Amino acid sequence: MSEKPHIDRQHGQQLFRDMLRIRRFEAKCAELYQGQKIRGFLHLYDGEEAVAVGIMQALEERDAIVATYRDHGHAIARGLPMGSLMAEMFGKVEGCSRGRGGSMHFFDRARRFYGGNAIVGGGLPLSIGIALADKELRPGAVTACFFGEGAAGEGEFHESMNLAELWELPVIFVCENNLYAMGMPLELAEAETDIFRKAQAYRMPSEKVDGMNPVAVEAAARRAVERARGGKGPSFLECRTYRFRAHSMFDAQLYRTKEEIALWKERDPVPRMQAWLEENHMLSAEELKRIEDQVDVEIDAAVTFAEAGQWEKVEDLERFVLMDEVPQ
Amino acid sequence: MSSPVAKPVRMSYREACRQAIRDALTNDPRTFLMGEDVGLYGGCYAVTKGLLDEFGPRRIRDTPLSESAFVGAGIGAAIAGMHPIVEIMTCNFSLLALDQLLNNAASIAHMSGGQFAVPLVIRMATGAGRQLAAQHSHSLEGWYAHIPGLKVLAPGTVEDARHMLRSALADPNPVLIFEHIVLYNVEDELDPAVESVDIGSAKIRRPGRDVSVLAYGNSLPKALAAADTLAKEGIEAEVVDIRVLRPLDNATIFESVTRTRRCIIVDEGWKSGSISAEIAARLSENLFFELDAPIRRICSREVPIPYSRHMEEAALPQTSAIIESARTLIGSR
Amino acid sequence: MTKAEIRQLALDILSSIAPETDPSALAGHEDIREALDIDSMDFLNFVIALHQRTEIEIPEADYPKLFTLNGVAAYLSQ
Amino acid sequence: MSDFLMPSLGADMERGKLVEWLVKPGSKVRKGDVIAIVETHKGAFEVDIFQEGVIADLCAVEGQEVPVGAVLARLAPSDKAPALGTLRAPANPVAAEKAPEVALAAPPSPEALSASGKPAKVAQKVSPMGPGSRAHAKVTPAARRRAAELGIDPYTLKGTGIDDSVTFADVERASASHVGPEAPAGPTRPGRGFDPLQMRQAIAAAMSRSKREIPHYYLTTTIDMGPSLSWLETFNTERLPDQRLLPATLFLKATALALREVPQLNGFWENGRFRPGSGIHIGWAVSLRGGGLIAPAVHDVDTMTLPELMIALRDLVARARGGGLRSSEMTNPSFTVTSLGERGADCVIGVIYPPQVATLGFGRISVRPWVTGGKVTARPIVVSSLSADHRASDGHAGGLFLAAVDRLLQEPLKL
Repeated sequence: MSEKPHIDRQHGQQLFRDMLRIRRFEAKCAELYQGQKIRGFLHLYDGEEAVAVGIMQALEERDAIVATYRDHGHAIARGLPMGSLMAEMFGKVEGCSRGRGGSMHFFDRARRFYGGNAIVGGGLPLSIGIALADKELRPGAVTACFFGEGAAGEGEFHESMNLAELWELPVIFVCENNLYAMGMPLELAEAETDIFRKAQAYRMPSEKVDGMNPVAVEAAARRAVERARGGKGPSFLECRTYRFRAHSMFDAQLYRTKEEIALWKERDPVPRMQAWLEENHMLSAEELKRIEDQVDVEIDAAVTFAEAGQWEKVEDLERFVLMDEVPQ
Repeated sequence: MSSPVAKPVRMSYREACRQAIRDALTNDPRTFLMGEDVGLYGGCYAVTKGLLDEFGPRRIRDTPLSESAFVGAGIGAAIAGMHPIVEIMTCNFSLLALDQLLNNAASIAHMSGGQFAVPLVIRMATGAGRQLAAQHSHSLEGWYAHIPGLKVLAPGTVEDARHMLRSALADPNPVLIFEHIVLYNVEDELDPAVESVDIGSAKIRRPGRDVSVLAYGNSLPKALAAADTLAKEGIEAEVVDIRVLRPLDNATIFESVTRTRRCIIVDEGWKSGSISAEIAARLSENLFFELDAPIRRICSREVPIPYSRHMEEAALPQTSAIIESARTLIGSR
Repeated sequence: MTKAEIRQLALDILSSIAPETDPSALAGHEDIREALDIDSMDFLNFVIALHQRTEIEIPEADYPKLFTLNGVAAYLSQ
Repeated sequence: MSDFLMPSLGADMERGKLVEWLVKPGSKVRKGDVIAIVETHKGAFEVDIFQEGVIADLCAVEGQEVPVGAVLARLAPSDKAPALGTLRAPANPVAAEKAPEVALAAPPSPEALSASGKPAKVAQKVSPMGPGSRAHAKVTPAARRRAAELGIDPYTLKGTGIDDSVTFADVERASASHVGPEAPAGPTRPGRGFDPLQMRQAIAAAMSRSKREIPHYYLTTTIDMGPSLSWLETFNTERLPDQRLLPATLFLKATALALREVPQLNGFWENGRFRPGSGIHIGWAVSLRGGGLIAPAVHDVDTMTLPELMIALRDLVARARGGGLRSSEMTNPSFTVTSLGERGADCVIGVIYPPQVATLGFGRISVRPWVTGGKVTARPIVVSSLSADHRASDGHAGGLFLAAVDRLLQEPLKL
């Protein structure tokens, strides 16, 4: 596998389209949140799309994903139907978690999507166990575990790094380093701001990746997946990225400057990818229009689906607290 | 199978736990045991001694001191198709894994709208009585019984130690089994006819008409001893082994207290906010008009458990307190 | 059995049947049933006890002979 | 300051006698507290107050007759902040003036009276804790519930439970003093296991309720006991005394079989309708030496043989007199039989024990002239008398029932 994967017209357009789907889906979410259709916490992925989209290119159906509370991008890139995601955010029973999870807890058994996990660092031990099970039950399968750089402050992070390497588990740790843990700047939180070096301390193959570039992320992911499938154990990718919007919808962003945001916006992966494709004659104006129209139609359909969804019966409140059987 | 008619076997609680694990590993290739010092060392309380040799390191997996990671790993393995047994050396250390237990094990099924179940069993040692002082003498089963989505078991007999694990593994939900450290050495005859126990119900260990003594774990033998003494005074105490702390078996408990109209709850946890508090509240909610005396609780004194023997004894529920309480509740008749 | 013994036996039995009363105050000719408020069930119990303690047969037809202490003594000492 | 007035406990009450104060000047009272016992021509009532405050002055002395509406006591507002649950502003004086109206609105029901079976004054005397202690006496929840079921005032009982609380068992023991249909007056010598005073009051309550609520009708019939007695004589001759039968067993069995034929007499009148008994459980009236009466049940009499019945009866009578009755025997008779025996009167017209709907009495068996086949002969006869609740049945049913009893007693072999 080369350092830079060959990007053909179709693949390039796909990377662009998936990032655009996430971007516009979330723009719609923000609108619906302000219109009170969506409640609770809403953490947007705006600016970080290249990470989820890049990683997913390297994964197959048999692979597993453990995501964070900022999980819209991971879910869309993984192929969860947008309608089920929007319905989940509306709290409808047609949602991907029957409306019990909301924005932070997307789950999809069929796509091995093991949840948006809303405890920082809480998903890492899960990925260890999933990989452990896969070694027995699905040799060759890989688990991609997403988390932010804030997780590096948690004990679970270190425990999991150690176990993954110790047991040579097929996990790809994807650190989405967007420089702020909520409002806590990286430099104020970590003595070692290169998070990948922490993984190196566990002797894990680790690298820093341009998280604003889906091609670079995909290339790194392919290297890591190859190692994992080959039984060579876990890898660690520190994807440097940035979220353009606030941490959640109720955040005055006192911790960073408008100038800093503007600086990072110059590297916005969506227009950059579009420009790059156009420069290389891989995206015509008609194709762009078609892609944008398709995305808008998909989002409109998702909203319509969510609007038409049903509220789960209150009598079912206590369902799924204890399960009657293990779903197969 | 040397004899067609099996004879009663005498074994210790520890051995019963071990046999249960051995059975589980033999019967289900998806089951493995994971925890600190379960392999080479043979288990902190020697429960898993010999199992590494028998089953190998893939089935008996020693973990580093990373409670959160290996408990979380157990959860991950369970949602991905395995039936793991995770041993947390003692419940005192389970606090390091609370996030995984509450936010993942107990929540994933519901949070995912029923897409995932967590068929995981977590064993841990609990309780005081070995002069291990404050940080190694906690009884935290009552805490965990607070959490919807978990099942919490407290085997108080050799038979339950032998058979609860199988039922727990067959359950699609995360099941926590609290093995009391003082009970490991207790021996008893095992009825070979009993091949399973249900983990849904409490069990009346000794019938009686005058007062219900509800107990579990190491409080159970204390309650039974108290009942023996009380019987000589003409007070027939009914000893109910609660044994399933979540979901509580209201039916058995209510039925007993309805008959005896008096209730003493023995709980090695601290009284404030304890499982005994929960039971007492349920009794007053549901059985108020059946009660013929106030509900009494005998719990650990509200101190970190001290080291010195006499102080530790003073801090823990004792047989004498159960006897005294029963006499008081009965009155002069 | 002497008449005195029989009389004492009868008093003992009556005391257990009607513990609230004081049979020793009974005159020999008094109707036991009236004096001690003895009903037919009590009286039957009285006969049963006399029979069991003395093993003397007491046909029903002879019950009227046992209505006084004197009668009891006379009947059982025959 | 507001006045607490002699309440009107019924439209026909003009005055009441203040029997006892349960408060004294300085006592804090809350809405619902019982503060006095007032006797009227209908009996003694506990009088509760509908305001809270502090008793400033008692304006009537114990034993005084007071007209309705006259001031009994003066009440000052609580000097402290209002107690829990009354966070509203204190009642203004104008509102307080309306107190008598409030009292008027809530006369105690007859059930409330008969449930306790006695005026509360007695309760105060019997209570181990002394006058005014009702609110403080401990009665366990189970005992309260049982007492309510049995119509006993638990505050009159001596407690054996924790802190001398009155327990379920205490109530059950007291329930053994419950009574049957008629209440022969008698001296109150102490009985075993029963407090004669309590028993008398329980009898008073139950019989008062019966006569107040139940429209009785009465039927009697005279029965030739010749066939039954000669069969009995033969039966008993062959047997030792402890295997002999009393005529009572024939009465009971004949009654049970007749109830099968006329089931509307076997059961209860409750909530305005008849509820059939779950079996033929006959209360057997046992008079206690020295006064008082209990009517515990013999269960499923219709299914028992005569010797079984005799054994059950002997056992029941012994335990009734010894105070060892079971609660089920006390609570579920669905019909009551009284037999006066050989020393009683010719006929007994019973009072129904509520909520049962009928009672049957048998008088003394006596030899009387009897006309049969146009000839006068001397025969042992007994008068049987039915008292029945006209709400539940009519005379026709009662007549059929008595005829069945007669018929059955003519064929003792079939009993």
